[in-house]
Amino acid sequence: MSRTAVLDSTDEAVAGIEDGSTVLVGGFGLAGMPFDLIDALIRQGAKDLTIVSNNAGNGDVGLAALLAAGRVRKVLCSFPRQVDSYVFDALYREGKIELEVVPQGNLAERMRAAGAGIGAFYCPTAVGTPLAEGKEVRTIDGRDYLLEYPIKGDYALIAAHRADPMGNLVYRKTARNFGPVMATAATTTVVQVDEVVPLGGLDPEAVVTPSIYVDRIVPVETRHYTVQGAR
Amino acid sequence: MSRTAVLDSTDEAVAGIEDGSTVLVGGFGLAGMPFDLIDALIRQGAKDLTIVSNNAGNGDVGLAALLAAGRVRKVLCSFPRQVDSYVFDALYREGKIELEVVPQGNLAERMRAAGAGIGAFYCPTAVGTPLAEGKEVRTIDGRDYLLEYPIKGDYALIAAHRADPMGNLVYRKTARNFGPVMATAATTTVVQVDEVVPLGGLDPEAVVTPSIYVDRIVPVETRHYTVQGAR
Amino acid sequence: MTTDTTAATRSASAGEAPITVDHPLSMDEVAAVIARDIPAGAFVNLGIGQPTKIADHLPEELGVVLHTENGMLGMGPKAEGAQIDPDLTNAGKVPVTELPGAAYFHHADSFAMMRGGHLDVCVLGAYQVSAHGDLANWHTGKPGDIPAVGGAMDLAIGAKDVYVMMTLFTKSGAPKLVRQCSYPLTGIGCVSRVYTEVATFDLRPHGVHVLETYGITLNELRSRLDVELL
Amino acid sequence: MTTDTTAATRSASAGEAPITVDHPLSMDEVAAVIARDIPAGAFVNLGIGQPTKIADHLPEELGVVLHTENGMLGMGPKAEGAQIDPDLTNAGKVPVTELPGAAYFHHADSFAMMRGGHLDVCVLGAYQVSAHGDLANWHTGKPGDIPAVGGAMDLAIGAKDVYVMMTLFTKSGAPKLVRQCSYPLTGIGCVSRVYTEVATFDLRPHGVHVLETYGITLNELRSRLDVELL
Repeated sequence: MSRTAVLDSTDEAVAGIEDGSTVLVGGFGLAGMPFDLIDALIRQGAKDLTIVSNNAGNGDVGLAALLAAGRVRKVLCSFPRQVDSYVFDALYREGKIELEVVPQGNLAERMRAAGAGIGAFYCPTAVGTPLAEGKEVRTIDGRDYLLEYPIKGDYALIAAHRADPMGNLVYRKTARNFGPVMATAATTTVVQVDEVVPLGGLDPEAVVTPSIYVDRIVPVETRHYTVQGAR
Repeated sequence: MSRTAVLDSTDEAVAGIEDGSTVLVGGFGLAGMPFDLIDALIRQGAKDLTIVSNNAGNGDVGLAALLAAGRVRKVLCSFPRQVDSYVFDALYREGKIELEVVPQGNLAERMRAAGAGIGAFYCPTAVGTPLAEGKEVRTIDGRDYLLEYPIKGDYALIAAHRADPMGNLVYRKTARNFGPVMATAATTTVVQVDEVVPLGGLDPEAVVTPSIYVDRIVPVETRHYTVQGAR
Repeated sequence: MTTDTTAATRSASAGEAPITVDHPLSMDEVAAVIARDIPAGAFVNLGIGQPTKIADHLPEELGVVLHTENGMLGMGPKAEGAQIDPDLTNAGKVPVTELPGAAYFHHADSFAMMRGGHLDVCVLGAYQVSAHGDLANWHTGKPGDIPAVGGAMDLAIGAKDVYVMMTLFTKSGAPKLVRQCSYPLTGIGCVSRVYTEVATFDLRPHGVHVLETYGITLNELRSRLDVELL
Repeated sequence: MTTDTTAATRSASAGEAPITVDHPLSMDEVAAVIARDIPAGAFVNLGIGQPTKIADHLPEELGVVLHTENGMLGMGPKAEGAQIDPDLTNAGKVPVTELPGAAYFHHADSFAMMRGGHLDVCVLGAYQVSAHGDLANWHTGKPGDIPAVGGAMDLAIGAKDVYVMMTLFTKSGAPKLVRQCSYPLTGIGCVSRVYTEVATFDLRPHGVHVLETYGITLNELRSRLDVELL
């Protein structure tokens, strides 16, 4: 028996998330967004959250709904501004939410560093740009790099396709995106899945997130989103 | 048509490897060792090589045979000394080969950094040990780290299980080991495979090394090794 | 994989004449010009928006493999009707399809691929490009505008060749190929080529080379741009 | 996943009495003692050599998942006969088997797992351990000896708890639990527990605590070791 908990409800899955937590939220736009977990987090009530996610919400659902509920103090993301990011846009213009824009590759690599025990790394992205301000520069072999630090989460909320009862995960197509990286970077990783298959039901060669990174699993009925803007 | 070359012979696969090249050689002990490519490299004749590999050869085959042929100037590895590493041991004691011992995780992560465009990274391994000598130390959040630089190869010689004609790869069990990392870290990646399957024959969700990292593929008859010491 | 460096552009290898037309190109025609210059077998990222049109001009037999930053190689055309799968989109969140030989990977692996210099070409839009290859395409810098960078800075420094696809002038007629960018930078010295509706420019260490013009003379170009043209 | 921290050792949670026997333990018995202290559901790396024996004492229902540095979680027992597959070995290159729920990954991912602090326990052999948890287990430091570190330094700094399994004295009777290591170090302040044939030690910030003794008195231990025992 592995100690990964397979739970019946999303409410159990998000239990214990404290006010002020840093929460890594999977998804690239709507693909891979853990809608059911976010809805449960809204019911759960944790506030003053720092959210790390690629975007800052679309339409009125998922992350956008969490923002609209006033639970988020700060967003670290690469791309807040989208055609349907009106919830974030309004909060930002009213000064009700902090924003840190992080290049997408840095967002991913900084979370990987947190999961991999790397203390910091020199990265070629953003050299000479406004996003380099305040960062240490070092020239290595004639090329300039910026020093980047890990981004660690208290919790990760992600969506995967299938899990086995130990917590091994596989994803579907480009909905994989940030899930596997966030799973490694958080103290507690919570995963909504389309299906829990029996032990032995996943090919060990094709497991994307090994069980060691997964704490709580909850199967959800359907992934009730379509393409962006269509819901 | 992808530009990955699917070749008929291992001799074509190792053509052009220059004297003085740095060659990343896959395998952990015998598992994943590209024996056929190494045999071809011995026939090809390149000398004064720097070899990056986890071990420094076992018995008289593979890497050990390349060493015995006098082609290797220097070895970077984590674990040269084994029960059957007598070829390396003798060369080393005679002062005929240079050795740089690198912790296994650093070997992997430094090659990953080379493949990922990371200029250098701060790593917790080896702090306070003799292998920290000469390395920059930095304290981050109260913990000490050493600065580690990328290891880049001119060539990688690795073994995989199956390839498609574009160069996508899958591996078998723990023979995967260093192959996927080395494929990203070399200018030219050469792969011996058990089988080339038709295009579409690999599950896109289960590809381990995407085609972009692969330059030359050659199918080999059988993997003619058994367990360590048994050949 | 490595692309065929002996044929830097397909037009050269195939012996096609450069496009020299007497009218400015539509952006779709610009897309075709760029497609013509992408080498066979290249691994290419087309960013979001306008440059994604280039894919329509890449014949299948060319074997160009498209990368999308959200974790895929071997991206196919836009999905239509029943093909639409919310789990399969491009970087612009548009539903796309999968070609045989595709591979999926997570975001850290996808950006390692970019930033490690493995992509042959990426094509991006721009607000401005400087004569020495600086790129400004992520932020207007206007007060009140919400900054959003996405993968632009990673692509700018990662691909072996960064092409820009843009109109040469703003709606008010100001040139976008400039001596120094006034917009916030995305990357420095990273652009190698600029494709516009009136000309294609090669940014070389010693200056800006005009490769082709469309409905404009070189003298006219010189008079409207504040950069030295070779 | 997280292990049950309310039951730091299974002996405590199951109410078993500590082993207190009147003879020094065999190394196989030491392995059993360590196995007893591994929490249910833990992710564990058993290094190479002696500590791999611990696996034989872990009941299946405990749900301990074994990690091997060469790229696997869910490693099963040693392979025998027809099970032997040269593509499936442990870190000691010994053929092993695969359990249901296993996963394979490459070396960078395997060491990211270690170094990121995700393993609950690793058990290593040692030449020496110091009272403040310094570990020496990779190199004798003798002239002419070929250094070989493998994954020892990564494991030493990576696992949440590092246990050492060793004899307490060398063949010539010199203690291996020491004030300061004289052998080249593998890691500093990283060992939390030392299991030997005559006693089990808990290395705490304020000193070395003796948890159990086997065929030796505390006074005898004190007289043979140059470290203060609590």
